[in-house]
Amino acid sequence: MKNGERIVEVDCITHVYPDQTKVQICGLDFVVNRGERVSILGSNGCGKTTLLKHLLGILVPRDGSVRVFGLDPGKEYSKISRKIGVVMQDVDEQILGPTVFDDILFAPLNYGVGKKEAVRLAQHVIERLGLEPIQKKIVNYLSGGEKKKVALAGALVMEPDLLVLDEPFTGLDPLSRRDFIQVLNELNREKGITSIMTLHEVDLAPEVADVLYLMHGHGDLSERGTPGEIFGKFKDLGSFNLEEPTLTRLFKGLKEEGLDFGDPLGIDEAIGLIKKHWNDTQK
Amino acid sequence: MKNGERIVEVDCITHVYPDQTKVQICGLDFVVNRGERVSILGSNGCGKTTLLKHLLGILVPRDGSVRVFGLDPGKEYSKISRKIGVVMQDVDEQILGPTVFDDILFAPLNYGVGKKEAVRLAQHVIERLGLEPIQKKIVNYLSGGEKKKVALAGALVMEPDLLVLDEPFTGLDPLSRRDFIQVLNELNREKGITSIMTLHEVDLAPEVADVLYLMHGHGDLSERGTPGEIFGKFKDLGSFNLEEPTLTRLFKGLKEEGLDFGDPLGIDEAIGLIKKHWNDTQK
Amino acid sequence: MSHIHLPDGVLPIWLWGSGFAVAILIGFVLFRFIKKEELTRRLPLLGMMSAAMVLGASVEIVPIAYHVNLTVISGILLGPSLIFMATFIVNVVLALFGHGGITVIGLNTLTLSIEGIFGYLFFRLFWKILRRLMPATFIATFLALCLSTFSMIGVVGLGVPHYEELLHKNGGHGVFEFKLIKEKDDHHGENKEKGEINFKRFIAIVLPLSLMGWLLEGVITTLMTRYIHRLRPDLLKLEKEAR
Amino acid sequence: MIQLSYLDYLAVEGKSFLHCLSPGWKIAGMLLVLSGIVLLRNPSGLLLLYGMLLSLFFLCRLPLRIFPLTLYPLLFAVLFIFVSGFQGRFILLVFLKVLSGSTGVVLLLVTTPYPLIFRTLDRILPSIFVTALFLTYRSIFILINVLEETRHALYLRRGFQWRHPWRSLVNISNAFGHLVIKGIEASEKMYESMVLRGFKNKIHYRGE
Ligand SMILES: Nc1ncnc2c1ncn2[C@@H]1O[C@H](COP(=O)(O)OP(=O)(O)OP(=O)(O)O)[C@@H](O)[C@H]1O
Ligand SMILES: Nc1ncnc2c1ncn2[C@@H]1O[C@H](COP(=O)(O)OP(=O)(O)OP(=O)(O)O)[C@@H](O)[C@H]1O
Ligand SMILES: [Mg+2]
Ligand SMILES: [Mg+2]
Repeated sequence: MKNGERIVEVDCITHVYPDQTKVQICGLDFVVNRGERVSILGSNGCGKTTLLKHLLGILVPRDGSVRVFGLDPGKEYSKISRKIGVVMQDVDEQILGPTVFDDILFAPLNYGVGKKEAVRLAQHVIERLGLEPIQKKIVNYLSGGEKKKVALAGALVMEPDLLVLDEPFTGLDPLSRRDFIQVLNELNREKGITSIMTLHEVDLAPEVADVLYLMHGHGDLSERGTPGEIFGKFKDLGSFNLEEPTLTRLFKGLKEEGLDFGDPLGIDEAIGLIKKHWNDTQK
Repeated sequence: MKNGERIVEVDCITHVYPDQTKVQICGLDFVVNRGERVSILGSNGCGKTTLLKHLLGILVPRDGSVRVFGLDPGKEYSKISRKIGVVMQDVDEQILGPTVFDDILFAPLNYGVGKKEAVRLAQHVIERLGLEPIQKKIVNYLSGGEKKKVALAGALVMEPDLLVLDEPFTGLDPLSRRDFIQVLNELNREKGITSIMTLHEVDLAPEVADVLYLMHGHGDLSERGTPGEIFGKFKDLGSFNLEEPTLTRLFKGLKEEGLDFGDPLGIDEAIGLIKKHWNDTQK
Repeated sequence: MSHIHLPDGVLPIWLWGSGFAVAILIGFVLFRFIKKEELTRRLPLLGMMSAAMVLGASVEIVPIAYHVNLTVISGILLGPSLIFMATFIVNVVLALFGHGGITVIGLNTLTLSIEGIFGYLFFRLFWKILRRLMPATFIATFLALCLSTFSMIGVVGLGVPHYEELLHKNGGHGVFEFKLIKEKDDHHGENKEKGEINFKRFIAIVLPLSLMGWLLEGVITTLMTRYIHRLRPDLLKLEKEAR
Repeated sequence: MIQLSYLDYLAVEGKSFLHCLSPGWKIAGMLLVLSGIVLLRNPSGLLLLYGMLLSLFFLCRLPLRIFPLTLYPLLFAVLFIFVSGFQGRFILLVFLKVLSGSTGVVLLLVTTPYPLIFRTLDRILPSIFVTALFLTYRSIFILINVLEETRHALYLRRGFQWRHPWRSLVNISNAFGHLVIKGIEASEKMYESMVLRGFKNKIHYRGE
């Protein structure tokens, strides 16, 4: 968005798990530009997490190439790790404690930021995410939603350029989810943070993503587009084990009944469209 | 639904966790009648899982009483366990494997069903849930969604009267979710299975529940009603960390703009309402 | 009862003192030889297995005061040098939970790590000889537990003069007199060397209990190894030899 | 099972004067108690020590529920009865020593949150040990969770019944294997996330 610099490039990688499960992330190239918010959608077990792990150098591809900030994360992840914040699918193991505050300090201290500066950074992110009430708590006694937030704080504390989130919204209640989205979008707007996330909640996709990738079974990346493009024109989303967002389904249904209001993605937009149409016909 | 027999009755229970977290499930009585599909909504950490664990006798209340099939599950769960199928929030630990088929056989064998009959039961449920392709797999290598399905199979194999599901849809992709819902609703229709579940996806609530309970922070059960009642009339859902389903928000927004179409809960209903209204005004 | 958490204040100072000294020495040597990257890479696994041992140790199977140690399985998974550190941590954590002595952390680490290290070595050895997982694991566990129990008994035995000193210090008068007399009644004819007799009785109590422990732990370890072998064979690092 | 979370709760939420004392002082006090245990040879001195610890216990209004915890090491001390040949004085000495030790440790534990204890140890022990201690402590909780959930699963699916001992044993050993595998997988994930958060070869917990 900002300047089109390519931050991530993945070119047809193959990964074989020890039990010989083969995941081949191919088809379209997976490209992320600076400042973009990218979401990956696809069925269970299609390879989303596998893709993200390759970006982070946790897995190394058998074939194909991965570039993140121009480097190969499999080999040189330590050079770029400072620019990347990560929240994995399973936050429990990501939180190292002992207290929330210590956990958030983990990254700054390990990157050799001075003690004072580290505390400042931690306090900043705690304030931003509203974690003050729990900052002294021992991490073992947090609820699921709180753990997610602490993990996000740990990812944001180094003020990364790129956020990698694996199903950040699962298990959160609707309002926490909305808060989470708001923080992410603010960061994107203010600091131009690039984000890559996977998710299953199609209804949220238009709110959190500029670009969507759809992934077929076993890694086939076969669609790329804005939420409007992906959901708007008819696609066989069923083959991705996806469905359209509620609003899209509603307005497609209306179109089939002969009432063409357009293809809104947000509720306000939808209300606007219906109202406009209504007033037009009334006149 | 069928005959109104009370299956579950919870009367103001208090639970204190070892670290002195107190959860008081009070306010309304929690009552479930045979054949009902009941869902519990509420914010993270409000006590939904705690309530379910009391129904299963995993936790025993300090005060108050719990009745399931007329017995106290804390004391006599073994007498009713055969009638209850359970899918917990964390399916990972629920699957005891080693292979999918072994896992599904687990309950029948432990209930002393003969080997042959056990295999028949397992095959039946595998067929019903479409698990044939993975039935020989080792459970550790399943993806999240597949694990959920295996856990459901393990819960259904004994053909229970009551299903207890804790956030069954988190982490499932949209189509698997729909399949899951369809299976549940078919079972409810055909066999009159009663179900109690917690969930965070308000959009799904109207499809899976006849009765909704809303739970406030720390266990306060303060609303009971059909999805239409809960979402239809204005309630301060924000105080439950909830929001209305997308459709409800859309139609409320339209109402505020002076376009009152009604309060639909499903997409087809919504299309029907808009169309009817439209035709009425056209005439 | 493969391993007893010796309590504070029973053993003589020189004994637990040298226990510390030897443990620190071994720890230091291992620390020099182990690769730092190796250590840090496996630190979480070390923590996890230590946690498993702590949990095992705190789940008491009441009637025989037995608790699983999981030391051998941890030894097999961690290798000989890391298991030493793991047992040290286990003992520190257990001591902090009021579970065992603080002064005897050194000695406890030594006896417990004998179990882990020899468990590992025996497992490799018997795997080479037998080529079959379950017997190899069982024999390795059994023998390793034997060794550690005997070394524990040895440690307690070394303290015998000290106990006698405690006994005889001013054991001739006061409330305890009649007990002593009663004791004499019980053991007339065999009061040649009191300490030795008592120590034999100690062994006579410990060994049968331990035997049950060895068998139980052997079975548990074997079943667990089988399960691990089935799901994550890579963890046992058998490929080199297996092929 | 030790009620770890309850102990943590007491340590964090307690308000007695021992809670307010700095952990360094408490550890020094603990060392004093230890040297008392090691050096004292007569029952009266040990009785005094134990009495002092007990009165501290009650002065701090610690709940009686945790008192049995201080008795736990007696299980092991019982064996020494056999060494002594049932001599009252010896048994009394050993029991008092053991009880003083465990009461001291429990006092320390329930009045000091564990991060503070470990951090104080950091000054004495090599930092790698202390890091391993922290990781162990965190792992205990992850494992306890897995253990609990697995236990619930066994219970809900009737995996354990006295009527079928053999099936039950097989189920339980499978569950144990499950536990170890889960633990190992969790430790792998922990390592991954440590690396992702800047860990190279040395852990910096608090700024050193
Ligand atoms: N450690 C592993 N060992 C073997 N196979 C694995 C492992 N992890 C994942 N797989 C397999 O690789 C495939 C892709 O898994 P992945 O976790 O990337 O899916 P996903 O798209 O993230 O799914 P979900 O939406 O359920 O999280 C699946 O078929 C899965 O069974
Ligand atoms: N084992 C435990 N020990 C201590 N506190 C606990 C434990 N389990 C739950 N709690 C606390 O009890 C409260 C209710 O937890 P519960 O798991 O019932 O919430 P929930 O409604 O299921 O939340 P979620 O939607 O996140 O699953 C929370 O405040 C939680 O922190
Ligand atoms: Mg995934
Ligand atoms: Mg829950």
